Amino acid sequence: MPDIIKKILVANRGEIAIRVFRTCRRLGIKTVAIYTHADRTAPHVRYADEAYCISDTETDTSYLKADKIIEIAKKAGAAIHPGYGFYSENPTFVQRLEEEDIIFIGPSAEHIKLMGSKTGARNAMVEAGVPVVPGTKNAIRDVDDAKKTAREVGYPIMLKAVHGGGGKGMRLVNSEEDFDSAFRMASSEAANAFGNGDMYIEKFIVGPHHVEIQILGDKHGNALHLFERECSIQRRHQKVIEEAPSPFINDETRAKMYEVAVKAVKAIGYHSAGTLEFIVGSDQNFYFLEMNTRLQVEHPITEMITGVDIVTEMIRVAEGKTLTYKQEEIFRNGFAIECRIYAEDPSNNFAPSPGLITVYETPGGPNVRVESGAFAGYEVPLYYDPMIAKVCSFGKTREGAIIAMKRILTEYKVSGIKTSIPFHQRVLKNETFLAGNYDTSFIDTKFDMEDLQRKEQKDPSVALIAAAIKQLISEKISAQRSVTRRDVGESNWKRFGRLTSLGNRLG
Amino acid sequence: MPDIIKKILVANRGEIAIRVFRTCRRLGIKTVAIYTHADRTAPHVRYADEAYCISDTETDTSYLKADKIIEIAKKAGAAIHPGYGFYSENPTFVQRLEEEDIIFIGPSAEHIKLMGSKTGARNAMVEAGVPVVPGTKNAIRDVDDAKKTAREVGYPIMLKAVHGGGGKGMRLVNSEEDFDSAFRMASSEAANAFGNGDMYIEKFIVGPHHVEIQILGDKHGNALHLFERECSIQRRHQKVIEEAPSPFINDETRAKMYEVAVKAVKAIGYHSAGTLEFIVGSDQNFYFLEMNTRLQVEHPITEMITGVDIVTEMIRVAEGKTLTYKQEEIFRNGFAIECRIYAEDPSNNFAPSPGLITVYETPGGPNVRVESGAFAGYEVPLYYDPMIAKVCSFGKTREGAIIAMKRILTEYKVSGIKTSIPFHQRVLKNETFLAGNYDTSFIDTKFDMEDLQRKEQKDPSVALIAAAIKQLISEKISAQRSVTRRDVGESNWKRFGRLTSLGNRLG
Amino acid sequence: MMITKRQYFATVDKGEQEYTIDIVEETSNVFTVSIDGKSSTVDFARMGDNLYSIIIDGRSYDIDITEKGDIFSVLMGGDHFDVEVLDEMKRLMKLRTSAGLEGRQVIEAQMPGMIWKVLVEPGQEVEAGQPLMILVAMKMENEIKAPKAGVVQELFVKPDQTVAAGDKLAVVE
Amino acid sequence: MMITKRQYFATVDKGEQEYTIDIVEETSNVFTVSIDGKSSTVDFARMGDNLYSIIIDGRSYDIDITEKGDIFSVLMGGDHFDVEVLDEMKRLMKLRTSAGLEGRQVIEAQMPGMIWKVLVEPGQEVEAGQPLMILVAMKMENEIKAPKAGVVQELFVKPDQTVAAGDKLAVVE
Repeated sequence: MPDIIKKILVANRGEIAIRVFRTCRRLGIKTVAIYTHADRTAPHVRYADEAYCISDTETDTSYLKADKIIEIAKKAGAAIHPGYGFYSENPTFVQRLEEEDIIFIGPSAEHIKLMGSKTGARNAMVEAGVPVVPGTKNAIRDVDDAKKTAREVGYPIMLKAVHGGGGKGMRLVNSEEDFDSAFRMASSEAANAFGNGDMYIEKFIVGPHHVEIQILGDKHGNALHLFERECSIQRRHQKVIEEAPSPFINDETRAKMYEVAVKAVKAIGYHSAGTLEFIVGSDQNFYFLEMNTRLQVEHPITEMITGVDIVTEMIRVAEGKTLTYKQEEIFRNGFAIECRIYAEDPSNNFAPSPGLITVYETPGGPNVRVESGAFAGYEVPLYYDPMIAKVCSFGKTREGAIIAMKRILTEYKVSGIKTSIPFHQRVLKNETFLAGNYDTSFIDTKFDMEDLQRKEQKDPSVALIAAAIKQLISEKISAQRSVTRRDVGESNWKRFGRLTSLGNRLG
Repeated sequence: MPDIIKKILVANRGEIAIRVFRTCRRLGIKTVAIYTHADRTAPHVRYADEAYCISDTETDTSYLKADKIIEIAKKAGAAIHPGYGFYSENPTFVQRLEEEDIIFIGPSAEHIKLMGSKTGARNAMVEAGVPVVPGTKNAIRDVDDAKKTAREVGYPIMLKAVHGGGGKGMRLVNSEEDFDSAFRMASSEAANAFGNGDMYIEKFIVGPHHVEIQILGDKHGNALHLFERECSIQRRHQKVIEEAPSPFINDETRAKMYEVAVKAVKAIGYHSAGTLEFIVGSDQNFYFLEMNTRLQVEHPITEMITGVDIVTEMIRVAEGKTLTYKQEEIFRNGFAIECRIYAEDPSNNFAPSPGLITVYETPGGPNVRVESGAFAGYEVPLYYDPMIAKVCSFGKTREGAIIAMKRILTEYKVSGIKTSIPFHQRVLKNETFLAGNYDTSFIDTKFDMEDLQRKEQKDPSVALIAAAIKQLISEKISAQRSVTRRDVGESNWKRFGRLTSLGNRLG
Repeated sequence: MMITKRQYFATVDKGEQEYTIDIVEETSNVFTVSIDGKSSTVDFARMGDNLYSIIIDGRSYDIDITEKGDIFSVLMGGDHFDVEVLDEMKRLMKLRTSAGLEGRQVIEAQMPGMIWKVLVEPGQEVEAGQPLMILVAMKMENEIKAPKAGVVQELFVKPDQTVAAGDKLAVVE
Repeated sequence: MMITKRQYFATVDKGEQEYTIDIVEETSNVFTVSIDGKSSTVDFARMGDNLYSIIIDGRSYDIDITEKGDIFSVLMGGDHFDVEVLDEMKRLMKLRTSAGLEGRQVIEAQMPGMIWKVLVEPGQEVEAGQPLMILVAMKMENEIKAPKAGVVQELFVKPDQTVAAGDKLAVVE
C-alpha cells in the first residue's frame, strides 16, 4: 500500500523551500517550514502552512538540526524533503529518518552513501557500463608500465599525486617523450608538498564540458531520463548559467549518454530524482564524474523543456507509487536557460552583497520562470548562500531562449543590494556564448573581466546627469532637514511620496 | 519590398503598452511611449526607449491626441501599435496614418469601419457564410408574417424594439400562443419609452456562451485561426476570467467555427490580428456577434496554448511580410486561463480602488504569465481603466491550469489598494466553474454574492489576533510619536525597518 | 524591556458578537493573545507596508492588514475580515455616541474620485436610497445614496471636485 | 517657486576626466543640465527607493542610483558607472586632502561580514597585497589585503566581530 503524503516539511530555506512548497500547494499537500532566528522574515516562512524556529539562541544560524527537525516532522506528521545542500546528501540523516519512520522524499541512505564515495561511485558506474575518465588510480610503481597505460589511455594525460589536492603535484603530458621528465618533476613536487611522491595517470580531457543527465527512478524498477543540461558556464567552480538541451553535444552522443544513464540507474536500483554528471571532451567522448542524489538547483530548465514536475515525481516515488510517465511519453520541447542571481557585486570582484532589498521587481511576460527567495523589504542575511533567485527563459530555439532571457533580465530590478544580473547580461552578449561553443574554461578564457567592464553605453552623460540631479536633491533634503522636523508614525509610503515630491518640488 | 519596422510607438498605456514593448525588446525594435501628466510614473514610460508627454495641461488626462501622436511618430520615425481601446478601432485615426505614411500595426481603416458597423459586419459575415442570430431586423408590419418568421427562427424568440436599448422594450416569447399579447405589451412599452413601437424578431439563445476565435491574416491572402477562447465569465458585461480552449464546445462545433472564421477572414481580405465573437447556445449552435479588429486583452492565453507571439505576427503583417506559420503548423498544447486583476474592492461592491500600491509581489514558479502595469510605489491613477494586470496560468489539462491558477493567486500580494484577487479565488472554487459548465449568466445566477462573502476560514480568531496586535503596535507608535521627533532624510526603508522594530520591540 | 498588557473588545464584520482580547507582549515580536480566555502564542513580523507574517502556535499566516482608525481590514488567503478593535474607553464612547447621534448620518466617500454631479440641495428632503451625488472613478459612475430618509443638512462638495476616500460628502439627518 | 542653480564637478569610475555640470531646476521634476556646456532637458521621477525614471530630451531611462557620500553608483541597462559629484568647495577640499594624506591608507570593509581571522599586529611591517585579515560573508572567505607596503598603524577589529560595509578595519602607513 502506498503511503499517502499529506504534509511535507522542507528541511531547507529560501527559493528551494518555496519551490517545493509550490508543488505542495498545487497538489493540496500541507507544508511545514523550518527557520532560524536570522531567517524569521525569509519568504519560505510565510509561504508555509506551519513554521517552526530551530535556533537554539538568537545568534544560532544553523539549519543542521537533525534532532529538532525530526521532532517537528514527527509532531506535525510530515514527510521531509531536503532541497539541495544541508541534509540532502547526508546518509546518516536519511538513515535516522528511516529508523524514525519518517518518509524521506529522496533516494535511500545506501544510494546516497554509495554515490557519496568517489571510489564507490566510480566502481558502481564502471560495473554498470558507464564510461569513466580512463587512468590507473593506483600509484605508478614502474615507469614503463605507466607509459604503456598512458598509451592505452591516449595522450594528453595528466599525472596526478595520489595524496595531492589543490592543483599541486599535477602535470599535463602531451606525448610520450615528455613522460619521463614530467613524472620526475611532478613526483618530486608531490613528495615535497604532501610528503609522498606517488603518482597516478588520468586521461586529460581537452575542451571539457560539464553535461549532466537528469534521471528519475521509482521503487518498482522503472527509470527514465529527462534529457541533459549543459552546465559549463562556471565561475569559481560555481555554476552560473545552465541550459537545456546542451548546445554542444551531438545527437549520437546524446542518445548514448541517455542510454548509459538509464542503464546505470536501473543497475543500481536508484529511486527518486538524481543527476549523472559527465565530463564531455571536444571529441564528444563522455566520462562519468559523479552522481548527485538530490534535486538540483538547475532542475527548472529540465521541467520547462519536458513539462514534467520533478518534485511531483519525487513525492510520488516516496509514496511508493510508480512514475507518472514512461520514457516514450517524455518529449523534449524547446530550449531553456537558467541564470542564477546572486547577491554579489560584479563590479567589485563579486563581493557578497547582503542587506535590505528596497526595490524588487521580477520579470513578467511570456516564457519566463522565476524561482525567488527574496522580496522588497527582505534583508538578505549574511549567513547563507548568496543565491537569491533563479530566473529561467524559454524559447522554441536556443536563440529564442537567449533573446527572451535578455529581455527578461532588463525587467529584473533589485535595489538596495548588488546582484549578478549585470554579469549575466554580459555573458548573454558574449560571442562564444552565443555560438554555443563554450567549455568549462569559458569564464576564465573566453569571458574575461573586460567583457564585464565593457559598457554598452560608452557615453557617461546620462549617468552624469542622473548623479548630478540626485546630488542636488540630496542637498536640498539635507537643507530641508536642518530647518524642519517631521513626525514619526506616518505611513512609510506616504513619507516616501512626500520625500519624492520634496526632492522634486522644493526649490 | 516590405517596410522594415525599426521603431514602434504604442498609442496606449499600462500593461498592454508593456506587452507590445516586450515583443519589441525581444525583436530589437526600438520603442516609444506616450504618456499623460497623470501617468508620468506609469511603468510603460520607463520601459520604453523614448517617452513623450501628450498632455496639454497638468489636468489633461486624455490619450486621444491624434495630432500629437502623429507628430511624435513622424519625428521619431515610428510605426504605431494601438493596443486595445483608445484608437485601436478608430478608422478615422487609421485613415490619417495611411495619409501621413505612418505604418499602422493593425488592420486597414476599411476593415475597422466595416466591422464597426453592426449592419455592415452582419451583412459581410452573412455573405461569407457565417451564421448570425436569426431574425428579421426589420420592423414587424404584419403580425401573421411575424409569426411565420418566428416559427422559422424557432421558439424561444426575443421581441426587440427597433429604436430600443438598455433592456427596455424587450420581451421573451416562449411559444406562439404567447406571441400576440407579448407583441402588444412590448410594442406599447417601446412606444412609451422611445416614441416608437416598431419591433423586430430575434432568436433567443438559451444558455448563451461567449466564444471567440482568434484569427490572423496577412496582406498576401493568407489567414489562419489560433483556436478559441471561452469568455463567458463576465461581470457587468466585463470579461473577468477567460480560458482557452473552451470547456463547453465540442470538437465538431470547434471545427465548424474555425472553418467559418478563416473563410470569413479570407472572404473580406482582412489582415492583422482579429477576433470573431460568437454566441453559442446550449445546443452548440453558434452565431456571429461582432468582430474585434484589434489585439484583445485576453490574447495571452491563446499565445500560451499555441506558442505563437501574436504581436510579432501583427508587426510582420504590417511590414508586408507573410505570416510565420501555416495553419498546419499551428498546434494546440494544453489549457490556459486568464484572470483580470482590477483595482476594485470585491468586499465593497467592486468600488474602484485607485491609490498608492505599497506592496506588490507577483507570482513566480512554473506555468504562470503575468502582464502587469503596476509596481510597488506606483500610484494607480483615478482616470483610467481599473485593470492593473492580467495573470495567466497554464496546465496540461484544464484542471491543471485551474489548480496552477489557485496556487498562483495565493502568491499575488498587493497592498495599499484593494484588488479583485479574492473574487477570482472564489470563482476558482465554484463548482459550476470547476465543472466547466457555465454560461454568460454565471456571475448572476451561479456565482452569487454569497460565494464572494463566504469565508474559507470560518473562525475569525486569526483575524482578531492580527488586528489586536496591530492595534497595540499602532498605539505604541503614537505614544512614541508624542515623545520623540525624528529627522527627515533617512532612507525610506531604513525608516521602515526602524518603525517595524519599534512596533515589535518597544514595550 | 517593559511588558505591555492591553485588553481590547473586538467585533468582526460589524457583527453582534463581541470578543474580549487580552494581549501580553512577551519578548520582542512575541505576544500572548487570549480571545475570550483561549490563549495563543503569536510571533508577529512585518514583511512590507501592510504585509505581515504571523505564526500562531506553529501555524503560519501571510496577512495583509489595512488600518483605518480602529477598524482593521484583514485579508488572508482570499478571506476578508473587518475587525473593529476598541479599548474600554473607546468602547464606552462608542456606546454613547451611537445612542446620541443615531439620526445624524455623515456620508463619506468610500473611494477616491471626482464628484461628477450633485443631485440634491441643502435642506432638501430625501428618501432612503435616493442618490445624492455621482462620483466618478476609473471610468465608472458611482451613485452616492442617502443611507436613510431625512433632510440634507450639509453638502461638503461641489461638481468637478476631487475627493479622497474618507472625505465627508454630506450630512443627512 | 525658487529656481535652484548649482554647479558640480564630476568624475566617472575614478577617471582622470573632469566634467563640469550646471543644473537649473526649471519646474517641478524638470531640470536643465549642461555637461561641459552641452545642455539637455531632463525629467526626473522617483519610482522606488533607488529606482528612477529619467527622460532626457525624449529618451527614457530606467536607472538605479545608489548614493554613498558624494559617490553615486549608477546602474542602467546592465552598465555600471561610479560618478563622483562635488561642488566647488568639496572639490578644493579633496585636492588638498589627497595631497596631504597620500601615505596613510585607511582600509574599509567593502562588504558586511564577520571578521574570521586577523593576520597582522599593530606595528607590523606589511608588503603591498599582503593579507591583513579574513572577512567571511555568505559562506565565502575574503582576504583583506594591504593596499600598499607600510606599517600597520591601527587595527579596529577583532576576530568574530561583525562589520558593516564602510566600517574602518585598519590603517597602514
